[in-house]
Amino acid sequence: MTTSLTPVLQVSDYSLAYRAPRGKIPVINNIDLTIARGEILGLVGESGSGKSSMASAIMRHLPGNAEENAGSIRLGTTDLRAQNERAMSDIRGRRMSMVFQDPATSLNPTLRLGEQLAEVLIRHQGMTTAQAWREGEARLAQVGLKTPAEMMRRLPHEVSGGEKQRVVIATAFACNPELIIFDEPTTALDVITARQILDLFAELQAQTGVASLYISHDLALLSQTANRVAVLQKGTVVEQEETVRLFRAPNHSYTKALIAAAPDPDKRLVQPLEESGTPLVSVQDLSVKFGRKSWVDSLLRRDFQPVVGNQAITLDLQPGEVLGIVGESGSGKSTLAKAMTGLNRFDGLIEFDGKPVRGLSDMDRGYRRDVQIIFQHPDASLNPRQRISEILGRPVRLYGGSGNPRERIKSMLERVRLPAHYIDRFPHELSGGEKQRIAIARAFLSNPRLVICDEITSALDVSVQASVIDLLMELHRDTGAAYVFITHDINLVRQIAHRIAVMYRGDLVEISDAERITDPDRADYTRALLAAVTPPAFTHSL
Amino acid sequence: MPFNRRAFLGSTVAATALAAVFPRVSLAQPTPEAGGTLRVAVDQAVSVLHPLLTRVNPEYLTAELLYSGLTRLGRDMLAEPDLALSWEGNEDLSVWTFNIRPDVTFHDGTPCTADDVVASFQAILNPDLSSPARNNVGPIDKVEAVDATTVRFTLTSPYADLPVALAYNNARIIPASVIAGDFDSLRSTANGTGPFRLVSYEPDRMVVVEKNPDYYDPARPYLDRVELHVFPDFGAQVSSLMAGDIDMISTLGPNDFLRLDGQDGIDVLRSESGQFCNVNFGTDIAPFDDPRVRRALALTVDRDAMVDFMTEGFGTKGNDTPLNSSYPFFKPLTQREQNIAEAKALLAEAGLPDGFEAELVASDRPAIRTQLAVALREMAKEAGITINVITMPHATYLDQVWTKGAFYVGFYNMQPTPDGILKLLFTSDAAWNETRWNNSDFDALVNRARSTLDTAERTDLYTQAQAMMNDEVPSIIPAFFDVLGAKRTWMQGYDIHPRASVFRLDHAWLDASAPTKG
Amino acid sequence: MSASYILKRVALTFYTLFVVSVLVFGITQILPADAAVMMLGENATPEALEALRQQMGLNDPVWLQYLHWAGGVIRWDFGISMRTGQPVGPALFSALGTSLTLAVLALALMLVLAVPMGIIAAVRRGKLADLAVGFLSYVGVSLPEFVTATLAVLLIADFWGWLPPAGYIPLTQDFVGGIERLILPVTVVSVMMIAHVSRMVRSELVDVMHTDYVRAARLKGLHPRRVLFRHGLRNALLPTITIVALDVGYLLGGVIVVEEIFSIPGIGRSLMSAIQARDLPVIQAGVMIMAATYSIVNFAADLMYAWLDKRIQYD
Amino acid sequence: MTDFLGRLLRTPQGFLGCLIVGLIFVAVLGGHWLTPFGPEDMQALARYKAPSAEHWLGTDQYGRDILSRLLDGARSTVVMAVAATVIGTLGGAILGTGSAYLGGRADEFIMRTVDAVMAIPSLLLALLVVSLLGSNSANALLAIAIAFMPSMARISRSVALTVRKQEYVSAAIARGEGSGYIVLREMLPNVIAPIVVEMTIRVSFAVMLFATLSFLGLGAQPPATDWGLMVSEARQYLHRSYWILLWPSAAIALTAIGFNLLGDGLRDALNPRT
Repeated sequence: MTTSLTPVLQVSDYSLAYRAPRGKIPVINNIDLTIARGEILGLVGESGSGKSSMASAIMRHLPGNAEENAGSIRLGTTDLRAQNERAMSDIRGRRMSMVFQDPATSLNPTLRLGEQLAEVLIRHQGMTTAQAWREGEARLAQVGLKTPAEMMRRLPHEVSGGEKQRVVIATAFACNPELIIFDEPTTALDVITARQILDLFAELQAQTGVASLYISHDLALLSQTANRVAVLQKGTVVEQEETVRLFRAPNHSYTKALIAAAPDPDKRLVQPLEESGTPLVSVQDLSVKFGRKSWVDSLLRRDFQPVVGNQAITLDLQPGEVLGIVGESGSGKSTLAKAMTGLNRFDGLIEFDGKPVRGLSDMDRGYRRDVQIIFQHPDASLNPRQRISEILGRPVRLYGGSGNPRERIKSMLERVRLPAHYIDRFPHELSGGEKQRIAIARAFLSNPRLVICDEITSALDVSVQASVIDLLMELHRDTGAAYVFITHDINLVRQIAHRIAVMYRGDLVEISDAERITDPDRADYTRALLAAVTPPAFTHSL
Repeated sequence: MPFNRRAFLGSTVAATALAAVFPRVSLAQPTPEAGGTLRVAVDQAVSVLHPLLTRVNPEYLTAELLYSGLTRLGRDMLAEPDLALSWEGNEDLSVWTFNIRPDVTFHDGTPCTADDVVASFQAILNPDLSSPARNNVGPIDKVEAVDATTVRFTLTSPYADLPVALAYNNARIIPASVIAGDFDSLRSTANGTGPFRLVSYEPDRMVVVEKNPDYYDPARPYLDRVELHVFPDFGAQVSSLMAGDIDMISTLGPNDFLRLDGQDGIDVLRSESGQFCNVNFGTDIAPFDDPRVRRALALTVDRDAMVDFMTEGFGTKGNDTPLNSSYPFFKPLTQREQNIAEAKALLAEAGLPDGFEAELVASDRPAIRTQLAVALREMAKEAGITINVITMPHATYLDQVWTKGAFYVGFYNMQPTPDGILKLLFTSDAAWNETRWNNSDFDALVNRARSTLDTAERTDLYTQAQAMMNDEVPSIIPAFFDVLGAKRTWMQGYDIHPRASVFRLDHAWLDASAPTKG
Repeated sequence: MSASYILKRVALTFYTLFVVSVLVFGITQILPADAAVMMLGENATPEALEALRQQMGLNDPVWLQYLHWAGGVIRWDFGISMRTGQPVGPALFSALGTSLTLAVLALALMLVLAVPMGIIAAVRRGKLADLAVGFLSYVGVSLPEFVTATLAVLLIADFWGWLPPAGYIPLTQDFVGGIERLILPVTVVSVMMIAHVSRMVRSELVDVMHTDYVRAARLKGLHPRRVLFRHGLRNALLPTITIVALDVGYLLGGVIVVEEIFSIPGIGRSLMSAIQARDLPVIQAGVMIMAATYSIVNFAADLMYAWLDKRIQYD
Repeated sequence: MTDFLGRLLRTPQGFLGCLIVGLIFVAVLGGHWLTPFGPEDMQALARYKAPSAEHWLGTDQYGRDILSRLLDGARSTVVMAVAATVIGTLGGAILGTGSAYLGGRADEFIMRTVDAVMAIPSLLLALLVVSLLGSNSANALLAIAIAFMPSMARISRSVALTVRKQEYVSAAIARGEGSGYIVLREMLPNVIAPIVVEMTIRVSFAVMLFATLSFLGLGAQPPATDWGLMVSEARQYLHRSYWILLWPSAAIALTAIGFNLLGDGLRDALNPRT
């Protein structure tokens, strides 16, 4: 008998729920999944759709309050649900293994990378430590790490995120398992690194022909990596299809919605900007440096080099313009935003509407009112102990304006498409998307002329993200406020920005018109960045 | 009639000399066996080693082991020979002559002569040293050496008790050379003529002494070694005695006494004493400047209850005078009892019909002071007197309240003589004039008594003095404490001394059953 | 470990001692007691007192007195005890030795018991063992030393007579006797730390066992024992180092009480009698020594932590 | 608030804690009226009585009714402990949050100094302060408050720092709010909760610290009914009648346990951990 007949993984009619103080919470409902050898099944779904629970269920690593139905989970011919813990621990890591979302947290901070790789080989291949370390080096070389021997000896905090994830992958492949579960393996990584990891994955997948369950929230990404895609909505698979077919002719409305929600650079959401002579803001070689010289440095006669957040940034912003800023984490996008809103000290000059601003002291009430910022995490940017009324009441009270405050707040709530009675709620009574709308409302209550959006959609699900963007664009049309839109999602920014600024390690690489970003004469880094971006699904699926 | 007096003195000397050889006249006294290490528990640190500056019992004990005085105090409160073999006073008791033992040597081998005695007393009397003995050794004007073995004391006024006074704990004989030389060396080293020699000295932990082979009495001491272990916690020292870790407890509380009483292998020791805890009035501060107020308060005291509360019954009722039957020349007055009605009447007379409020200060050591204060507080309530008890650390008390305050608790060891205690606390020229009573008639009585030899006459004088105190109440003395101690049965030749600060361990010995024997 | 890190910690330690010295000196200056009276006692004549004050420089301005004293301390001269007239240094350091014996044994006992208790509680979370440990630790942290000590002496020493009730024998002099007398004090003084640390270990371990990397380790199919000890415990114990070091301050406090009750001639008792007798030089030196001990222990702990966990040494 | 209480009572610690602390406060508030005898009335004939129908917990060395003294002492003991903790916490919190808000060198200086003070064991610090001010309950209270301040400053600072980093604070700054509003309305409400937890647990330390001070003769003074003092006074009568010592010791332990439990309960209720 050949394994090719029996699928590597077969989940049939499987349901899962969690017991909670207030009754049962269903997580997965009667799911059927099969993955054959060499096949990649993509599992897509938004947060709370139960995709991670599915992974845990397959790995048989469920919390104590989990309740399963009779459904079966088989790995090859073995019924995983029949295995006891000890038997499972022989299967885990040997016959099936897992790659996690964030390599930073999935590696033990105090153990050498080598040990964390070798321990699997020792456990499952019965190698001696020496053998395991030698084998380990080979594996690290295999995942494209230049200096494997040295890597083995390093501690997690001594290597980059990409390198960490390569080690994790090497560990997953270490025992040539039949099945590997990839749980959003690139989400925590920068665009370019993510691309490299994806390539590595494809390569290893091809070599080993391992069956893969690839969990992601990113349809576009799956459209490239998976052979088949299962769409998961609230614990139910609404559609499961060959990738190409799924994208060409989605049947289920939810699938359609997801595809529609994925940003498409060619669908411009912002109308062209009518040129006005004088810029609203002009930033002139603005730099931000962190840290201060400590007495120890002077004692040891070390010259002290501060951490550079921004290096002499210069850029203009027209009234009503939407400027996108893209770049990896640590490229200084947010630092710039913080500087412009007086959250960071800075050297250099910001000219706002002709008025020079050289430091915090120059940021008068007027400036504060005109320049508003919206943060990435709505649940962190809304004070958990204040009601919406107070949260939104502040700008009103602070910047004045006509009309009864409470009425103004209510009308603003309606403008951000939230029911007026939310005014007396606490943030924790709202969903993520609703919270972000409140944050937006707070920013616009002062009729700002410049709104800085710092990654405001990256914490949201695709569909929510889309609606928030719509709202943002609508407000842009109505108020004519200029935006600085900071994101790492290049597809999105190409949709909504007039111009795009690319930043790298604190430097401003270049600024180009959104339409011209793809031109061949762009800077190398820009081109690298765009190359790394997964083009949206359907352009791919002709 | 000079002859009579001679005879009297002669007889005292004889008697005391005898007493020295047989410390306790008792039949069935087994003969002492030499050897062994005696482990004594003391309740406070031996902070001061300097024999002229010691202040508390453990220090007195240490000094007694290492040094000798001219005389020492018998359990009968009479003077016994120590370095002085015999003594004699002149007609009017203003000049005394002491004959020193020949060929006594200090621990370092140098001989101890009259010169050392003279030097020692000059040191004691030197105000710069501020030795407690200075106020207690009697009205000495000058000390001189008649010859190598004879010392003559010339007094400023006649003083019958000199031989006893010279037995005072601080009146120790030290080498003239040390006094002239490095006097402070006595703070950390010792060189005396005592029965034991210093081995090691750790103030907060233990003091170790060993037998002095050249002691003037070839028979004693019997012990090879004595260790003083410092136990700040009473419970601990009692437990250790029961566990056999120590052989003797120098000072014991009533409750621990009850706990040890009847335990096999343990003898509890008890002796009636003139030790008392009192409530002092600043007789120069209102309202206590009015004798009626003082007497009123005295009348609120239920003395039987006091004896219970303070001593658990191991004591005797006090009559607001510092003397009791354990002192010589004592004759009891009619006992004052609680009488609230009379107290109230007196207060009314004194213009305080609704009583008054006062703050009673008690130092935190020993705890008995607070107990007295708290008990008095409750008793005084009945007469409408509100007392707020203020407890403070002993050091602060000495610094701020003692001899200055208006209303505070005192605590005193029994003194060797009635004169001793009266001159220490209550006469106008008292060393520690706590009450500022300053009653000249009273002073006169005490002074006459100290120059009188005739027992009956003296007794009469002291009784008058007592009556005066009992009437004016410069201080409430509600109860006297028995002194309590305990020892293992294997320790012998020791009994507790009414004075509480005298130990005579050179007579103590361990029988074969003692763990440290051999 | 970076040189600058060590340098920073050393400097910090010295700064600590400086602050403590100022504090202690300040307090002792205001103490309501006349040093001269303390030394000469109630019988002193005014002249004698004044002479002594002059000689002791008690009439100098405070800052000058501080400089004299601090200078002395730096030259390892802690002055003369007012109570005993002995030099303070030697006496206190021998006392410190005694206390350290007590403290070190207590620490050892604590580690031997607390860590396993914590582990068991964490592993059998919610089970009987966990509840038992939890209960014990609650009782443990809620009993003041003097109560535990009294009960211990009452039962173990007096009632059953298993151990000597009090006293101290240097281990060098009589090892068995010394240990016998140390068992009770050591146990009493370590009870509260055992309770505290076992709880810490438990909660730390519980947290660590919920981290991604432990989950990852499990999903690698590693043996549960390896997951617990190699991946979990190691990281759980790191913070415990700091906690234990901080508890040393508490331990030193407990030593004061225990030494008083068990009549152990340690630094705690020297301090108590010094405080009661207003023996300023001893108080000053004693507090300095205790603070020094504490900061040295914490210094060592920080270095150890930095050495074990390479991440945190640049903070 | 109600749902918070619900969560608190659902945790076993929270439930027990509330129960015990509740009982204690009944004693604190009503103790005065509940006492069957005057806490200081001496009965020369009823000394060292074992627990009986008349004297439920027996009588002490002066024939005073122990139950009455316990009830009466609840007020002084517990209120003192709570007060000391609150004062210490407030002092520490102000120091810590202030330091965190100032940041930079000022913060460094303050915190280093606080660390330095922490090098003196809190019991010892309390001892020094008491012997400095004179030994009575009021000073003991102050001493403990002072002894608590450094560690509370440390804790509240770290809490304040985490809050300071929150984006809603950044938002307020960017909005141009005054520091007054930021500290009081944005930061404080979020800082308080964890500090309250710590405070509750510290009350139990305070109770024990008080007891220990009294035991060493530096806390409350006779004839006060402070529990710690009762224990230390009772020690010398231990072998005559152990219950004089037993009851107050038990009371101290129970109180400490109660506040410990309550504190842990609050912590779990405030941030429910997995």
